[in-house]
Amino acid sequence: MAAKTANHKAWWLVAPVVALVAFNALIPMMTVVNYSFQETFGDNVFFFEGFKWYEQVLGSERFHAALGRQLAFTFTILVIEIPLGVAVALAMPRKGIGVSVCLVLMALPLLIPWNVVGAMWNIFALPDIGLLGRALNGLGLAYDFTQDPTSAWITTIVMDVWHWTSLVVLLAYAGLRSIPEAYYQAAKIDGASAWAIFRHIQLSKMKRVLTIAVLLRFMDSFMIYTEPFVLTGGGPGNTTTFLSIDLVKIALGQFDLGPAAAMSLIYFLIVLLLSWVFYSLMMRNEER
Amino acid sequence: MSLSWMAWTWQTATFFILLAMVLAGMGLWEWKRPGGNPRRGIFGLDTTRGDRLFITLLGSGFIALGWLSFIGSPPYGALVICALWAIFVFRRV
Amino acid sequence: MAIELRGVVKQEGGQIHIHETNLSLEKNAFNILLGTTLSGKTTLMRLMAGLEKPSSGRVFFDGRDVTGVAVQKRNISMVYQQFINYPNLTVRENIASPLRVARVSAAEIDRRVAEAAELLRLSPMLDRLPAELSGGQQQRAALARALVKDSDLVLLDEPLANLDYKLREELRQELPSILAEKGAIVVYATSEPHEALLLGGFTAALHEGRIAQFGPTAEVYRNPVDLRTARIFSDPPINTALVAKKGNTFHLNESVKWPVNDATCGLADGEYRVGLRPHHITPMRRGEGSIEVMARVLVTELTGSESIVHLDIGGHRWISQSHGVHAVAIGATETMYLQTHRFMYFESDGSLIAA
Amino acid sequence: MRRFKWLVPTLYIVFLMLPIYWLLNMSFKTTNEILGGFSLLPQDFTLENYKKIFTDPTWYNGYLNSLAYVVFNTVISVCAALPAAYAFSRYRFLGDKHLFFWLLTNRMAPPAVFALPFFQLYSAIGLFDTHIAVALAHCLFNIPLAVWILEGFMSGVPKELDETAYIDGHSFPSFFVKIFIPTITAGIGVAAFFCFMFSWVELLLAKTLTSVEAKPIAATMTRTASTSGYELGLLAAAGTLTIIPGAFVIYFVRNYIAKGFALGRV
Amino acid sequence: MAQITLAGIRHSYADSPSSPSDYALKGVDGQWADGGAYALLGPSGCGKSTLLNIVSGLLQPSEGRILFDGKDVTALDPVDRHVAQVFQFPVIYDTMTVYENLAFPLRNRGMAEAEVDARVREIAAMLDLDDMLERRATGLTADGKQKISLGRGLVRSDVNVIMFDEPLTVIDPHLKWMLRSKLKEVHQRFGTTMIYVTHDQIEALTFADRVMVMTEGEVVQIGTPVELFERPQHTFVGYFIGSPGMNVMPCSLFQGDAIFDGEAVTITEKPVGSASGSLELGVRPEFITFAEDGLSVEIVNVDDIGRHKIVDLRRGDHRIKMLAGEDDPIPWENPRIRFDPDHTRIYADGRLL
Repeated sequence: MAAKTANHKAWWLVAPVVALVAFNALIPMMTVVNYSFQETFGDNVFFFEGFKWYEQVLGSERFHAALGRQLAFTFTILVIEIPLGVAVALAMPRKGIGVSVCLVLMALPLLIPWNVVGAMWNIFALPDIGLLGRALNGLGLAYDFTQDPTSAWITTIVMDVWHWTSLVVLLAYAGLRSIPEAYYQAAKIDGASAWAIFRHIQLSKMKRVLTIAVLLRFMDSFMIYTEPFVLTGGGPGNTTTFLSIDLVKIALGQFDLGPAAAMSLIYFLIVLLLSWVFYSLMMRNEER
Repeated sequence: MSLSWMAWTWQTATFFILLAMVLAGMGLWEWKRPGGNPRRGIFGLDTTRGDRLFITLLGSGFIALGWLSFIGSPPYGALVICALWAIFVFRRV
Repeated sequence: MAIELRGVVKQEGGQIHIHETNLSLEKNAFNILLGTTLSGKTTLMRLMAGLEKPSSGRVFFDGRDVTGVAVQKRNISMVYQQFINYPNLTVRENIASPLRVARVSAAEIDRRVAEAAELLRLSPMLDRLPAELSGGQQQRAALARALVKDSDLVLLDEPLANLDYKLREELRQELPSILAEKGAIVVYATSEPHEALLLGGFTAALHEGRIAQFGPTAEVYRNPVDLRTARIFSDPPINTALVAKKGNTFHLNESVKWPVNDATCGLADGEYRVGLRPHHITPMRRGEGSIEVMARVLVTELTGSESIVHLDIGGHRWISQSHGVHAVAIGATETMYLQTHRFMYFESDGSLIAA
Repeated sequence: MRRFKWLVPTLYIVFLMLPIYWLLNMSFKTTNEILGGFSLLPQDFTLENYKKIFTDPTWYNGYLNSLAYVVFNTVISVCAALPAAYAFSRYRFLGDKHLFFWLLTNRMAPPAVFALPFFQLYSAIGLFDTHIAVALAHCLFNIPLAVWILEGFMSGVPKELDETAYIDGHSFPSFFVKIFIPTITAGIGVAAFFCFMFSWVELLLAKTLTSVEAKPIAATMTRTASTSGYELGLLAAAGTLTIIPGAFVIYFVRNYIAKGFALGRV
Repeated sequence: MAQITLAGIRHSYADSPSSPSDYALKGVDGQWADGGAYALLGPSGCGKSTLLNIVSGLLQPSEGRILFDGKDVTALDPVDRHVAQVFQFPVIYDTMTVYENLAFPLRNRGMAEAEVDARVREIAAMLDLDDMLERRATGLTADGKQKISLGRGLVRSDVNVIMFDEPLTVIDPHLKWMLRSKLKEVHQRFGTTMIYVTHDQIEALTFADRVMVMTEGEVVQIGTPVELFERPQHTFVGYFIGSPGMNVMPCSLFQGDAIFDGEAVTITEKPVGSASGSLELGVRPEFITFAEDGLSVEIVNVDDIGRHKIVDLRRGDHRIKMLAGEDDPIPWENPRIRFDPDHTRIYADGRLL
């Protein structure tokens, strides 16, 4: 492909986007930064507190616990969703009516409002009236996500897998479809095994879309709030209280705006760092 | 339209103004004397001037957080480390 | 009418794409830019079109400085190597597009589109979409769009490169006459020497962003100013070797030698690089200047009408191209004839000193 | 092994459909039946729940509100993203890569805490509780996504097409509207789908920025759940209805996803 | 290595083909001897790539059989047919180095590492890839990538046949020359059966010992380059091979001689068989010469293309092309031409009489 031409006037073309996003991003971001250095007792009266909240948050047990839970959750769902999504995409039909049917049905969970997802899984998993809960208990398993932390964790993870794996499938499928037929033909003739085809052709050509899929899932799962909140309310106890749920508890429940703001910014920095490292690593491999 | 809800203090305002000035300065620098193609630094990353600024800022954020969690405020020491970090990044990365 | 480049340089990101170039192209003749990929043909065309601005130097059209003038305001057409058509418009609308923009009346558009379609044999498929056409038809549609407009400058960037061999041959034959009627300056880029020769006109031989030579095509072919041009303009590649001049004789090696002629008798003794085109090595004696050499056959390629034989002549790997079928066994030693009066002699820096 | 390949997507789809089936099942039951016992099919089939939603303005207005801001947001996002994506796909300019990365970082801020400044910001400019407020706020994460998708598609279009149009005499706006946009309809379809999807499913910002006039259906549901106890049947029916617009949208863009999506450099 | 036999191959991409036009291949028979260099030549869409894919096993023919050494392989996978194929656009494995790319087909077949190494280095040296063996294959130019593709095709020594599907499309003309001779050299050195698909007559004729000319799903002639050039069995072959192609003009027959535009044209090879259908006279530009006595013509144009001149002639409504030597004089005054009787042929409905 020919190189792009240098043209600084292109800024006019991006100006509307920059204006819209900056309006929504910069003003709240600056406000949150301001909060994170201040104490308030309501009525827009603020006192500058320096780095107090940051110190408090960084040293708090609660923060470490929530961060640990969040990392565990994100890691688990990535480990499940990415391979599962790739596997489903690989097994999907390549042409015919099956493609449309698969795509429409698979995309459905993506199009359900997040609180409905939570509510739906709540109804589905309730041990007394839910299909899942009844079925598991019928099999003799002690399952009750409202009481048992393990059950709650598993339910939350399965719900997220149910909700988001399709996004990985869609992206991976699109990536697979863009591989020219000649690659498969060449591999057939070279006598490549199914594994070698996957490793050297499919995976390598899907790398770009998978990078995007991992980034999107990583960022979104780190911010997850509505679905687990509706499903478990963060309980039982605090066992499924992820970062956002915790933040809302602090900010709105206790109205400790300062610590909540400091905590969000720390999280923001962590996500930014991890995304950037991951993105750089993927892109670096691409170029060599 | 009142801006009081944004809870400005002179300290944070200074911080943002400095940040904006750094960005504008970098933009101006690139405009007048383009930095050219990315170079390969000691981490094996291909970075342009802008990338190095980003690495500096992100790194500084974590240096400040680390200082606060292990040594505590006031974080003036962190400021010194950040400056050293910036010099290192712009020279070697 | 003429387009003129004065001291044009194009560089980007520290890399020089076009070295300082002066070139003036007239109308009513095919102007060919000949060179390999990345030799700067496309960049030169884009500079002429105004799609790119020169880093320094100026572009004149009819003596008027058009260096900064937008593409839209220049009356030009361009055809690319890739088949570029508007995918959402029918062939008819594709061809009509430049006229519609110029607000030509509907009746006039209909007439001219029909005419262009007739010329390029597209009439039956005017109502189809480009995606429904074969590659050759798509490229003809692109050509029709370029021709339908009364442009002053027609730029053709390897328009036939992606087409079937035979189709290429046909279009190559039709293009000069179709374009001749337009009275525009025609610039045609190609990487094939054969194509340049068939199209005639004037040729600029390009090498690494420099124009090595510009002149009437046959002239450039017959009298290349240097070895580079000779190389660019030879398919199969020109045979070269170092020879030594001693007194009145040139020595390729101990056994192969030939006497000087009028053009070369004045050269000082010493080493020269010679070039000999493949069709000047033949299996039969042709002309007076031929000398006999013994050659070992390495590879043979027969096309029916021609024989191409790769030979080892005194340690040099040379190619012979001759009419007819000359069946020779691989590994055998054959007698070949070098037409020594066709040798071109080059200085060590590559420039031609005698031919 | 090849013969059983179809099993993977089939099982996966069955897994996806089970909770939806249960939701549907519930929506046809009365609250009493739901709480009374467990059955795979509604024993006492009823459309009451749906009837209530279609007659009660607080319910059906919720749907209309949601649809209004979602459509509005999709239009704004795609329209703003089109020229920007073009710039990213065709030109190099000062800070282009960093700008792109910055756009993407907007997904990284935890919305829970940022909701409060959003509320204050939109109150301050007098847009609180309007459709446009939600539509604008959702631009935060939809515009970067739309830019990214469209940029991929646009890079698949040779830049020679643009040049041909300029040579033909088209000005930039005329080329963009008459030639370029029709060329990348598939990309626009996919981008619109994703914008619709993320705007339709988002709740936190939508709830924060509205109270009565523009209240989205999802918020109506949470309120119902908390105020009138667990009216599970009604909730299930409302939930079922929220799936329908999305199903429509995906049905219309399915071919783009299958074919057009692959053409773009995703 | 094997002898390849095609028996009644028909293929249609439609699910239920009804008319002959639904068929991409309309019944192909043929035989390729062990160790030969063959070409499939035809315009795009003539079915040549389809045929190639049927031979390699990437495609199952709708009807007909393929035999390798008399053994029916129609149902076998490409792997079991032991074939190699090079595609039009370079196929490389981005994850591997150049070396690993070349070694891939060998390693997949469990060849010993020492042997792999020897083989890879030999092929790499032949294709001038030896100095980039350790590099990632991704960053190379199109030329370089296609060389790797070629290398992967050539690296195996146990193959029945190596097939090339327009492999030089993406290559610069100057490199084309080199690579084509390389292939020819490889063939002459290893003697592997090679089948080369192309639309480019020069590539086909210079590469192959025997060429199969195809058009619209049918084979119109199989022959050596010389046969195709000197005795085209079909006017299509006459037109398609040769540059410029054969002159084809309507004629009639009288006592074994052809009558063209009122004048008799002598033919050495008198047509056999009944002359039905529309008759045409075919003569190549190479076999027309200026002569004192002959058909009087008008000279429309002379193109000097270096090695020779292409002379465009007109007689009445008929256009005739002929070639003149580099130094031959052009008789501008009252030009007359003569057709070489040994190479002038009569065609009825396109087929040689």
